[in-house]
Amino acid sequence: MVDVDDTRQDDNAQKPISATVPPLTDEQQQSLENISKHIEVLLHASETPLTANVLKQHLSLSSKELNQALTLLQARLDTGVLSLHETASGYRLQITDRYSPLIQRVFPQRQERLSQALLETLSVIAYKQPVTRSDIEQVRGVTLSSNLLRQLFDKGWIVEKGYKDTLGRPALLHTTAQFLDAFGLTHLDELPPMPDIKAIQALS
Amino acid sequence: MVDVDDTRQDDNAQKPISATVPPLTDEQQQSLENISKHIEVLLHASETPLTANVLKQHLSLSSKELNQALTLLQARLDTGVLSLHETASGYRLQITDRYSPLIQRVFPQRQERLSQALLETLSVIAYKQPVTRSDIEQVRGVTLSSNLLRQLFDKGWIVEKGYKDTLGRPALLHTTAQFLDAFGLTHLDELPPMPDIKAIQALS
Amino acid sequence: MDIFDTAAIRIYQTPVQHLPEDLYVPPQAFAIWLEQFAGPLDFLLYLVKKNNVDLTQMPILPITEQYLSYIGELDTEHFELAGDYLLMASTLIAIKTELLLPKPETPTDERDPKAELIERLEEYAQIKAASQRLNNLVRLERDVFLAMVSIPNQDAMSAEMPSYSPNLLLDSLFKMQLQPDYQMHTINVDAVPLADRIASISRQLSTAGSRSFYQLLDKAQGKIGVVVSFVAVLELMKRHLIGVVPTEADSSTTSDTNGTDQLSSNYDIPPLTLQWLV
Repeated sequence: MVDVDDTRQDDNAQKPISATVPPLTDEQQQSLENISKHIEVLLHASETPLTANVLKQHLSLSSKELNQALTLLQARLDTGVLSLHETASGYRLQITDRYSPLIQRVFPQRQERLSQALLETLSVIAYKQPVTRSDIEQVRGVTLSSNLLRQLFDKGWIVEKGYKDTLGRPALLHTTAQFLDAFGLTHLDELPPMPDIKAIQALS
Repeated sequence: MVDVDDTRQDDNAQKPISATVPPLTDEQQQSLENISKHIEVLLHASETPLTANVLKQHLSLSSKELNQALTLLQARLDTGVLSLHETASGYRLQITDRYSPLIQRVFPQRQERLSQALLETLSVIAYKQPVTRSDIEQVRGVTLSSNLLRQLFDKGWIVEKGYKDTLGRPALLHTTAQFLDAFGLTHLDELPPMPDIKAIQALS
Repeated sequence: MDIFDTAAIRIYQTPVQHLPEDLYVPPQAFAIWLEQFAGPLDFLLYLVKKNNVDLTQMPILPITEQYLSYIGELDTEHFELAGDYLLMASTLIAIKTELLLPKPETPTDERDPKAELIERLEEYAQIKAASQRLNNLVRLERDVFLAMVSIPNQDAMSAEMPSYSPNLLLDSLFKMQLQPDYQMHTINVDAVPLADRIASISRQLSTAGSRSFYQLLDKAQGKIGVVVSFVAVLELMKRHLIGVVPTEADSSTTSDTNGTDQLSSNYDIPPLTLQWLV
């Protein structure tokens, strides 16, 4: 039943981080602890990976504070099942790879089945890119769930690039090369021609 | 939203084990620790809450083992920013309430607002179920837009189940466990009581 | 005693003869203002509250007049908003008419329309209050938030990448536009979902132009697939998205069934082709 190797070092938060760093006072340690928790919250709540700059900006941190807090966060996470993952588009929290057999066994469907809501959202992005979140909501007529966008980001099928020059400067969404791969396309031109949605809409 | 019962014995790894529970061997403790991690992984990987039965089945656990592992999981989560909640359709992980203001500030788009029309429609279904479409129209005095119903279906808050034995055999609408989950209820009995008709009459 | 007299409107216990001036809303702002209400019952409730009267003692005549004078402002531009309000207006007028007529000597079984309206208003007011209580509950994704994490890397999860057909995307768009109305009956265990068939047939016809019914079938779906496809075709025809045209090519088969063998020609239905009309 227990098929996962759990014999890892427990880098507990209470331990000094490393000998090379000058020791912190209790107060500094406490403040760093709080910052690391705030980062953890934001990573859990964000639809997209968060860059160092975004984290620094939202939590008003210096680069040094951010790095220290991230180290602390990673140490705290090591006792659990998540890891801090840095990708080209920023940091995200991810279930540690060694648990993938467990996930595969319990949720075999997880990989293959795409929900209609996810496909619709992806189609709107693919055919109408670049689009904002509210463009998608407009076309689909329903509010977009964070979890759904997060799934598309996780699959690496969409990215945020640039901003629309309107109120609030919403981020623009595009599909990626991985999206083309997954659908067996080499170029966006190869997408099947779009149906005349307007005409269908007018009729039905 | 019922927190996992924390008045149970906290079989924390670090703490000495209380006298009422027979002490666990190191090996048992380690195995429990692993089970609690597996539960954490499954809760993170699942798109829906998981019931005690599903967890027991997938991880081959006895009820006692499950409860001990859940207690251990809650204790481990307490050092971070997540908490374990038991809802109508099972256990789920959510970000601890005290961080809600931070999330609302940084990701205002995650805050879902529901229109009055949607809330009223949902209330008619929740309090008077099973109801037909026209029952809702009768109570609200407004034609029901299909967009509004679609939103409720999309959120998984309502389902069609059965038909009313009248002309046209209209479908009957019910709320779902997901509806209860979203509003932090474990049972329909927990809906806020309908306001007293006497209080309503004396509007002025 | 006539409780329906205008004098029955009390504001802070003082009877008033005229409608409160502050109820005036400029016409251009009216539609926007009306959108603040969840419907005619909500609006009526507002008028009752504004007039500071007990719901059970609701004076129908003045309320009706106020209501009608507001609805009069609704111009043709906001017709879609007007429907429900006009229905309510006609109900109010019907009640008003009834009240003006002399009461019959013998009691009848008919329900008092005013009592009925008040009952509806009460029921609505109750639901409205309940919906506010519902809204005050701690709600997921407004007051508390689910924790989101990513699943392990693709390559760690599985060696072979699943590959999807681009038609999945297209079908999803058709489904989005053409999904059967929720009012329609749905088969509980549908091995072949109707929405999927509608989407697939629409995609095939919109790209190919026309096809025979047989060509549109997904042979893997068996008998139930044929039945669901047929329903899908009917649904699309109802929406004027597709039409039926006689097949041209095989005139040879129909030409030899002339006059002489009428009986057999009755059974010999020429094959039909389905065509995309958009």
